[in-house]
Amino acid sequence: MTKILLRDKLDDCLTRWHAAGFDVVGPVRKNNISQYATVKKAGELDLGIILPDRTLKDLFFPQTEPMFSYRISKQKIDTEEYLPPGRQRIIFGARACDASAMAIDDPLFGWDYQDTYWFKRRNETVIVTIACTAADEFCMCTSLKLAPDSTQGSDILLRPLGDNRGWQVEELTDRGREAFSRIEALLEESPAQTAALADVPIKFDLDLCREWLQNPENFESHFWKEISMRCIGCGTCTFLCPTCHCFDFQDEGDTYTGIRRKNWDSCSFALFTMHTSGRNPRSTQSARWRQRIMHKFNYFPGKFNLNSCSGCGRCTRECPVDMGIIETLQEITKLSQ
Amino acid sequence: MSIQEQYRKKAAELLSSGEVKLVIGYGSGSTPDRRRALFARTADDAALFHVDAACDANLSGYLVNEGLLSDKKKIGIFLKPEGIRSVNILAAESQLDPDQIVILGFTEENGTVSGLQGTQASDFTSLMTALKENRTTSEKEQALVDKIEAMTPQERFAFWQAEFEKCIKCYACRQVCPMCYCKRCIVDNNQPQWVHTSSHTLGNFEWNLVRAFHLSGRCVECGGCDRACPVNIPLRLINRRMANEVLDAFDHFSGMNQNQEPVLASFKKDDPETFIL
Amino acid sequence: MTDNTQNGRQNIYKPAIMKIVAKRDEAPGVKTLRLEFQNPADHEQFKQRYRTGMFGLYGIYGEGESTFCVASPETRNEYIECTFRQSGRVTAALASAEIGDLVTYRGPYGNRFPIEDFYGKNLLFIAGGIALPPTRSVIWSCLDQRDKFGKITIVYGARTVADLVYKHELEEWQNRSDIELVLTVDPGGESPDWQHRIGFVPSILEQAAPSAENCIAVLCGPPIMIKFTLISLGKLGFNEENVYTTLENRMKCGVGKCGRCNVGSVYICKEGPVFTAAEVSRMPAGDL
Amino acid sequence: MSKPFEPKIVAFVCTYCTYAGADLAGTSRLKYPPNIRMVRLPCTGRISPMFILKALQKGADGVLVSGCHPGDCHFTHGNYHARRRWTVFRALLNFTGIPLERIRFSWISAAEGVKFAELISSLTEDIRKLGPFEQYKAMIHETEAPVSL
Repeated sequence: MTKILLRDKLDDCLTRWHAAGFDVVGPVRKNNISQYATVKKAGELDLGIILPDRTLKDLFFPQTEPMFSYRISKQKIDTEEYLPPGRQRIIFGARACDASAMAIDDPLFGWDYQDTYWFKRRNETVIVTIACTAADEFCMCTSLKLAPDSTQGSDILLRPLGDNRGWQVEELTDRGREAFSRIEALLEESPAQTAALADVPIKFDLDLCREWLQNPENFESHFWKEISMRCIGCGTCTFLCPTCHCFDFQDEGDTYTGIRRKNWDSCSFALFTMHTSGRNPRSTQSARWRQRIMHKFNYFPGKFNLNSCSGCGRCTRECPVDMGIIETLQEITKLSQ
Repeated sequence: MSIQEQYRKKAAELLSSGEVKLVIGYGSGSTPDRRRALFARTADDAALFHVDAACDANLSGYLVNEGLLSDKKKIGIFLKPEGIRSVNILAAESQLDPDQIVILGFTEENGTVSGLQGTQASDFTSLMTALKENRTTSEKEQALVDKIEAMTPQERFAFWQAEFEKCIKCYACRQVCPMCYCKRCIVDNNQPQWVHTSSHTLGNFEWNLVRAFHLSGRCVECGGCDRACPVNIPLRLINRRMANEVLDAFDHFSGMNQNQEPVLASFKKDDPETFIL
Repeated sequence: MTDNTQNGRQNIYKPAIMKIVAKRDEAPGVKTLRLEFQNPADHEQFKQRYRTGMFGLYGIYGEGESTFCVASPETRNEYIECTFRQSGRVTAALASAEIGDLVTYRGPYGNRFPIEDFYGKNLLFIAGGIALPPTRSVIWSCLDQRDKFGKITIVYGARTVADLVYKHELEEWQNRSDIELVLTVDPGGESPDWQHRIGFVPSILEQAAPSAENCIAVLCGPPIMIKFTLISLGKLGFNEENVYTTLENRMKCGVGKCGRCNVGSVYICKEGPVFTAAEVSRMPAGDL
Repeated sequence: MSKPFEPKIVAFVCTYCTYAGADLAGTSRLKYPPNIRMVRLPCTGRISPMFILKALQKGADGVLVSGCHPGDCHFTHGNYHARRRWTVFRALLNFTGIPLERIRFSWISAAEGVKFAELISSLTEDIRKLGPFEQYKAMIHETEAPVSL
């Protein structure tokens, strides 16, 4: 016997969660794009989307956010902090790759210094993941040793039932249990047959790739130039990556009043590392692509014991010139065989 | 022999004879319906080229990659008419020497591709004239432009606000555009910071206006920005509207030939000025 | 709240406010500001945490933040001195700020020179141009406890005589009998009354030929100077483990999050900016 | 009671003509509304569309760009270039929904003090009628607001 959440009870769940003070966020298709957005009714959710165009990162680390405002007078500077509003949120219908990505970035944002903006939102959010029963040709979670039903980063995992009536509930964390206790009465206890998970073939050999990347000889390999010739240096892959976390600070305003903002930035941009003197440590696009791959699959795992990639495949899916992690790691796998 | 085979052979000849050092064309992509840029350096590589309806990218932007043409050697490139127009503009703006470019031209209509006669940008003058005369790139697109123009200013503003709100400032539109070759884009200049770099709606609005303005009279409507946009902003509509404007006001059709004066760097004494008080 | 890992701040991106109490022109386009904390708690945190070698992010609201070293030594932590060349938006704003104006400061961040490990050893300081400030912080830290070290040699070079920074301190060091100061300017950069050496730092260093025996070298300068000076130090018999240098990259956060100072597996802002030459040689040269 | 709406209008003007025209209006004791903030530039050819965007970004309700009549440019043809630029930029603003009543262009010579005063009066009146540029101001306001996410 397992706990079951029926699809037709979803509206009631939302009502109870709203009543308990939770905002409910889920995959929504609107204005020609799909993303995780706040919903009032279950009908607004589009749970059939294989993977939203935009990532879960948006909800914890938005593309631009004001950090604080300043007001300068002759003798003092007044500042006001803009911390995220203290609202409890339930993300209903996250994908396992997106949820994993949040857990991947936790150590980075908490490495000695805690990023207030990230952790405040992390601590106020319950992630309810729905295991995938469908995947497209760019999905690659299995290649990253994750799966359509990975639990990393999730508070609740829902497994779709074979008859599509609802989901089998797996409570993973106390935060998840607490949120689901609010809808306890709406859950059923019954035997259930879960639907088959999406079949995501393994696309490259991660261990071989890591080994190849760790070999200092390969750092200057001609491979990097060849593989990145097409790269146009836009930020699509980084901005649509759930784990890419690089950012920039920008002051907006005038001499006396204004706001300091935290904005996404991308290692693909030439200006990212450019010194004021004009010197640029990563002056070519191939060096920048190498950095992206090295950082994700060599440096980051070396530091935090996690790959900075959860296999969502958006980098390849959305790349304007059809590049991406899949192709690069496939080529590296070939090189190291 | 199909166009694809003819062109593979042609590219292989160019490479094996040493006439060009490189041919930029289309290879197979990560899915059957995708084509991606392929850089062929040997005759063998040329066998991997595709020429079909899925070849949608305007590859001319790669020509201005730093140092690619600095050795004065020639480069072959697969281009559709829009791409040839881009090469003309790049030549007119002194970004490249058109004599270094060997064009493998082709055109696509209703899913079938056909070859274009000529190898130099200057060989396509009559094609350009014909394009200007029958400017009917897409009636569907013009219909959308007309629909927006029929709105009230408030509705138009709201329409674009909703679109630009989605922008994430990844600059894919800029990076993919052959006309956006500036080493440092205006939005990357911070002394002064003319437009916001943050991607809030205002910053996005400003960025998209600046981009569209800088492409006015230069855009060849290849649609690259529109296809590149990961958040599906209909950028082609703005570009289309601006192309209409320069055509109507100044009889300017961008990329006609390599000596064409940039529309905003030239003038006529009798240019229209009905709006000036 | 005084959580040490957070630098005493709940929001790690929020800077402290400091007042400019002195301003000095060092060389064309190069200025030194002396700053004092406005909030005693911020000052207390700084005193507890600051060790020579660490850096900070100095800024002006409305313009942004810019990273430079703390040029004053840990033995003089009542204030912060920073020396910078005016080159971008933030440094332009800092350069035009007047005494009494308020600026922002975040830090101190990064690692430190292990000065206790230098006790009892001879010290060789080598700096080029605007890279004297980070070296100067170590120099004063050592001079303020002079008896703990052996012979101290300073080799300092700049493009021209005008480009030498801290001219008043150079004079002071020149007159001290417990320091050997070797000054040089690049050929063509000398003035008619220039009494010191002419030549590039690496070759002048080889001429001065300080002994590598029981000696620690601290080397700061532009990348090209570092590259050739390391070769010269090798010729003089210095072991890479005994050569310290500082790396600089563009930084925004200073705390290992924003990603831009990452070289190889190292975040310069957290694991640097102080490295031994041995550590630097293990980094991917192509990204330095 | 709230104060009646007073539009903020930024004028980018050429120093050789419109600015002198404004001077003439002043010395002739012609009256015109104080809603205008003038920015003097060496030529209309120097007036970048960026200026217009910046004015809007800083909360202007209207923008005026004004320079020498065609043929009168101090630099021989700066205003011809400007004219093309505005034609194009105006079309872009129109297409993106920025009401053209708010963005005006004029030729005013050093001798046309009266024209200057009249134009400023009618422009101010027009924009007063239109009211504040709420749609743009809402976007500006959003950038100044605390996070909602």
